[in-house]
Amino acid sequence: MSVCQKTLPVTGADTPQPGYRVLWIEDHELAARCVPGMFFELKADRRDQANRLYKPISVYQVREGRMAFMVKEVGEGSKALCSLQPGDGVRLIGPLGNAFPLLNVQNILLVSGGVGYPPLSFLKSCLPPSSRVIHLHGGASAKDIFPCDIVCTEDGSAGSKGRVTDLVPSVIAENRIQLVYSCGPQPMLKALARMVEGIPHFVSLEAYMACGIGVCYGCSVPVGNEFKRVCKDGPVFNAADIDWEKL
Amino acid sequence: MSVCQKTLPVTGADTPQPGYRVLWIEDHELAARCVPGMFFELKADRRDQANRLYKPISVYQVREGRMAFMVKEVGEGSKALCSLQPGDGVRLIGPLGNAFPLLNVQNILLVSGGVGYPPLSFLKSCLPPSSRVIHLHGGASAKDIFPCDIVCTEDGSAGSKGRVTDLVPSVIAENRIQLVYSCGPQPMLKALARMVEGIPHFVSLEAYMACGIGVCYGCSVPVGNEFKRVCKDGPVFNAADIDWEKL
Amino acid sequence: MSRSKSKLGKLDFDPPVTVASGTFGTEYFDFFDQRWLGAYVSKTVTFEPKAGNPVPRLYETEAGLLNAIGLQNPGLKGFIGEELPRLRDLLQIPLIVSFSGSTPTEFCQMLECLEKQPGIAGYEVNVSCPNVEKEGLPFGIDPDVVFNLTRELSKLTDKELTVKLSPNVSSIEQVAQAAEAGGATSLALINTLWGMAVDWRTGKSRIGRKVCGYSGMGVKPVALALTYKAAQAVKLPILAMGGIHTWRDALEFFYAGASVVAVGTAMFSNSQAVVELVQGLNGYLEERNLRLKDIIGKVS
Amino acid sequence: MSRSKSKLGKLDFDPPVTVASGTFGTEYFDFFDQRWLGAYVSKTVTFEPKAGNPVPRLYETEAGLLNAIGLQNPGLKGFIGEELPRLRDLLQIPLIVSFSGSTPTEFCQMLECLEKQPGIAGYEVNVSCPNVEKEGLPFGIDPDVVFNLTRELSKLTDKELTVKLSPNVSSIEQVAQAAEAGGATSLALINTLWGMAVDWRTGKSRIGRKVCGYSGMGVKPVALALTYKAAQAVKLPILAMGGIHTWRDALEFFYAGASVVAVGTAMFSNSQAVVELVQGLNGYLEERNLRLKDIIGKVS
Ligand SMILES: Cc1cc2nc3c(=O)[nH]c(=O)nc-3n(C[C@H](O)[C@H](O)[C@H](O)COP(=O)(O)OP(=O)(O)OC[C@H]3O[C@@H](n4cnc5c(N)ncnc54)[C@H](O)[C@@H]3O)c2cc1C
Ligand SMILES: Cc1cc2nc3c(=O)[nH]c(=O)nc-3n(C[C@H](O)[C@H](O)[C@H](O)COP(=O)(O)OP(=O)(O)OC[C@H]3O[C@@H](n4cnc5c(N)ncnc54)[C@H](O)[C@@H]3O)c2cc1C
Ligand SMILES: Cc1cc2nc3c(=O)[nH]c(=O)nc-3n(C[C@H](O)[C@H](O)[C@H](O)COP(=O)(O)O)c2cc1C
Ligand SMILES: Cc1cc2nc3c(=O)[nH]c(=O)nc-3n(C[C@H](O)[C@H](O)[C@H](O)COP(=O)(O)O)c2cc1C
Ligand code: FES
Ligand code: FES
Repeated sequence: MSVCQKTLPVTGADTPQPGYRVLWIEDHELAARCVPGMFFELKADRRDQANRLYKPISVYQVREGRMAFMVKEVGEGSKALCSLQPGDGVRLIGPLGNAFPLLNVQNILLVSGGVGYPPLSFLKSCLPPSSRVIHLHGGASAKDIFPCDIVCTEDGSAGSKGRVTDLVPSVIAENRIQLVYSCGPQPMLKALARMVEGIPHFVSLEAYMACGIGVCYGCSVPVGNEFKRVCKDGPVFNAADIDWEKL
Repeated sequence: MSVCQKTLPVTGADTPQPGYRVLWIEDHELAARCVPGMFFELKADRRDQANRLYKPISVYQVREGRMAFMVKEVGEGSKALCSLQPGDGVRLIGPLGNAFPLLNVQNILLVSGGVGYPPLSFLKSCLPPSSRVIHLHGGASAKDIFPCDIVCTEDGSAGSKGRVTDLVPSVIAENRIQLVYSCGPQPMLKALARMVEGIPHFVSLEAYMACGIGVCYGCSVPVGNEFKRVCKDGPVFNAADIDWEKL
Repeated sequence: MSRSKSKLGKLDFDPPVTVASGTFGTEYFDFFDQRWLGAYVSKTVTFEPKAGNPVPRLYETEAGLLNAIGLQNPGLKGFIGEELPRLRDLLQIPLIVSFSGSTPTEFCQMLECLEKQPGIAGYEVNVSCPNVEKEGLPFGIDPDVVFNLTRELSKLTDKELTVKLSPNVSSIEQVAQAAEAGGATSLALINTLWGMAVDWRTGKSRIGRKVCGYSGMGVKPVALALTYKAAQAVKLPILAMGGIHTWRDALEFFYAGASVVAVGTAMFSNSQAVVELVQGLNGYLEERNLRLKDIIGKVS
Repeated sequence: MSRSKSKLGKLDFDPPVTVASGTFGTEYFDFFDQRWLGAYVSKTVTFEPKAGNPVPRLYETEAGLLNAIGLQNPGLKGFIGEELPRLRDLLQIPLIVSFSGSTPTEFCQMLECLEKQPGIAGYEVNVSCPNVEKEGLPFGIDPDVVFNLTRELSKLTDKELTVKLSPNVSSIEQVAQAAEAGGATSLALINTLWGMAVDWRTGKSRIGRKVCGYSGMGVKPVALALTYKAAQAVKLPILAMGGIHTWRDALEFFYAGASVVAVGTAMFSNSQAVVELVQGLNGYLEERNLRLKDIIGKVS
């Protein structure tokens, strides 16, 4: 299906934590096409952003023809997005990327770190009610924490102190996890991939992007013996296929 | 006397014509040092201007410890200045440059074009009441016109149609002009210099500036056999000294 | 007749706008009609397939883009087998194939092979990619090598033969003259400048390969200077690129001596860049009652 | 002992920051104390006085500054007679004199003459100004010429001898190695890139001389790449510059291999740039309990 490119107004915006912003955008056709794992290329429709790149942002929620994105302030581009108010314009390209594959299993673990939260949160809302889902989320401190089942922070300001991967082995053991979905910073994903080897594991990768639509090969990651594009071949990959050493 | 470098709030601002803005800044010490011909290097104290040059802007009025600048929107820098509201910050360096020399004569002609208006308007307000002063001002159209004695516009939308220099010969003849001050675009100044040869004529030159304080030699203009800096040796020069051919 | 029609050697261009190799794909035709382009330039193809450079490969600086793609591509066989037929079916505009070899012989073999394929209007010989260790680079900086290579290649084809030059040279004039003497029918410039960025927090290079290629807005003054210098040095028409975002940017290049311009990095920030460029250019020419050829090289 | 203390060949630098030749004057000491600088680099002086280039000489682009000053200066005699005594009186920090000749012999004569003057701590040999037709340019791009020139000059002085390199070369490594082999005690880089801008309304060049020098923010990625390349190619310490505005920019250069950095174009947009740079750098080192030498060249 073809990718859309539009400029739309922000219909709602709030600040769930300092340094984060949730932007709501209404577009029934686009919203209907979003599934968990997909992302959009977004940028603020502002003069000082005219010559700057779009930034990949996951679909965070979809509700009645509206899509939400949760953006963390990191650099130039995300700062501009976070400054948007209702009524301001957003330029977008999407929906982009593949989706988390859904398997018919019972016990599912979601592991997110930092801005890996939004796509897994969306995924959680779409998993069949019959499955038992545990969402483990970690961040640097309490202000990087959003609703989930188990929390940990590096500075101990919320949940248990440490890395999200510290908790994974016991969670897996205690809950007979059959399937893992993950998204977050690469070192976390790398560590996680080692830990859950043997269990089906789908990971959504982050990569710096230029085009977002598969033409520039800038977002490539080592998968098997070749480089695959996160924007077009991903962002979701089977963790077993990724060459974690080269990443 | 040493040059100051400050960030000050805009205390008042208005839009005398679309595309122009008058900014008032209060600083008793600086205001007391301003004489006609001097200028400041100004820039908007805004993040997107951080790495951009200051822009030279003439002192337009001085009143009770406040200085006014009249800025025309031309490019990036002047646009940012024109967007300023009372309370916004301006970064300034100054006062800079020399001054119009005052001669003890009766009949004085001021000729300005475009943004040559502000310094001559300030000069007029400082000339002795005993002198007879005629201020001739020209611009592209009615929206480039400000209070003066004789107006002309290129499109004829205010005053007489044509160039300001078209009117000069008759004004000089009819008023026995003994001294000319001018400021404006270079082609105008060049033509004027030829016309009024023989009459003392002081001209304030415009030049692209980087430092504004005499270190970079970027604003040099051909004067006699050498290049002089508009920012430090000028901006006011004796028209007879300028090598108009090379300019 | 259109005011903005132009020529690049043997190829007519209308509009006088194309895309920078490696920054474009037919995916963009989801966003605008291909006829807004005067020709299509493929991503550079190499003889063998290339996996490309280690990650990360991209970083956006204050004023441009760093990249170290390393010519990831399926190789000549893959290109001819899959990409070329697809492009042939899809394109209604001339196709210029960009290619690069690791030796002069390989360049020649590739051209011979491509000559047998239908649907190719011309070639862009990439002797200037800064992101591959052996390929391209030694060629693009040495006038003698460029002369010899171009001479061999020009014997093998009657189609448009553009040589794409590196800006990272002591004398663009000499390299341009070498390509002209060798029989190139036009020049393309600039490829990316050397670039680098470091994460000041950690001391880590932003790009896996450290030194990489720099493009976009911040390279425009350099690209303009080199376009002007090359245009002064040779009679060949020039396909200019480097930081062109708007029709105003494009006008600067036409005045400096470009016959055709290409949009590269700008596509990534504005997928309508090409359309807006062509519209703006036509508006400018109409308003002033000019033809494009009246302004090419007319900087004063 | 200060964390940020450094060395450029024979000169101690504390802070490890100086100014780019031609962009600075003592006028700036109205705005900050000179001790925020580790040394003062003069504007390039030539043997004969130079009137400089036709106007206009400056233009601010989207991402940097174009200039074609053309080394306007009073000549060696004027410098020694007026400027040098003034600097000697005023400076409490080491003075590095930048100079440029039109022939190797002239370079040597100038150095001999300068050697007799008290108050000079070192020299920056400008072989790289893009804005003069004959001077500098032929020297800076040819490794052999740089080698010979440096060898002659190094015989004439025991003071710090920095050779300032042009970025407009095919191989910065070769030129850097030539200067090292010739006896330079450090390298300075980069001088300005080729640049140009055209007024799209009129087709007029923004700069009288058309092709000119490009500096400022937009050249930073290039300057970083060349600093890194030079640092990999030679053992000499490097005085790096090119688009350094902030302490974060400076850190990138230290990680890439610079021993000292210089602020140039940034002075024009922020007269406190040097002060803020030194403060930021010290803060960074303190917060992480590092010394500058722990990070120089440590990009990973
Ligand atoms: C498929 C996909 C989905 C994504 N979904 C989301 C999402 O839903 N929400 C979201 O917020 N982000 C998401 N991201 C990440 C987001 O795209 C990046 O944060 C954004 O592109 C950063 O752009 P920028 O211009 O703000 O920063 P840039 O200027 O591009 O700088 C970012 C870089 O700077 C460095 N950096 C900047 N600040 C810091 C810091 N404080 N500490 C350490 N390093 C730093 C990092 O190296 C980083 O690579 C997603 C990415 C991908 C690939
Ligand atoms: C001593 C002195 C005093 C000055 N006093 C004043 C003053 O009091 N008020 C004032 O408004 N200005 C004054 N100027 C002029 C002012 O400095 C410039 O207008 C300003 O620097 C422009 O900067 P910018 O960043 O806005 O434009 P830039 O981006 O620097 O571009 C300006 C250049 O773009 C071109 N340009 C831009 N727009 C147009 C256009 N519409 N038509 C044709 N060419 C165009 C011109 O070539 C011009 O040189 C003075 C200049 C000097 C030297
Ligand atoms: C992501 C990316 C990939 C590129 N790939 C190629 C390539 O395969 N072949 C080539 O000749 N040039 C390649 N280039 C260089 C561009 O074609 C162009 O010469 C350069 O980017 C300058 O133009 P711009 O500033 O408009 O992008 C690439 C540039 C970028 C940014
Ligand atoms: C206005 C101006 C004048 C310059 N004059 C000289 C000079 O006289 N000698 C010299 O070696 N470099 C000169 N340069 C180059 C700078 O010293 C420096 O190498 C270059 O600008 C890159 O640094 P920056 O980006 O920090 O300015 C000049 C640069 C500018 C902008
Ligand atoms: S970002 Fe261009 S291919 Fe993925
Ligand atoms: S602007 Fe630098 S000397 Fe005048």
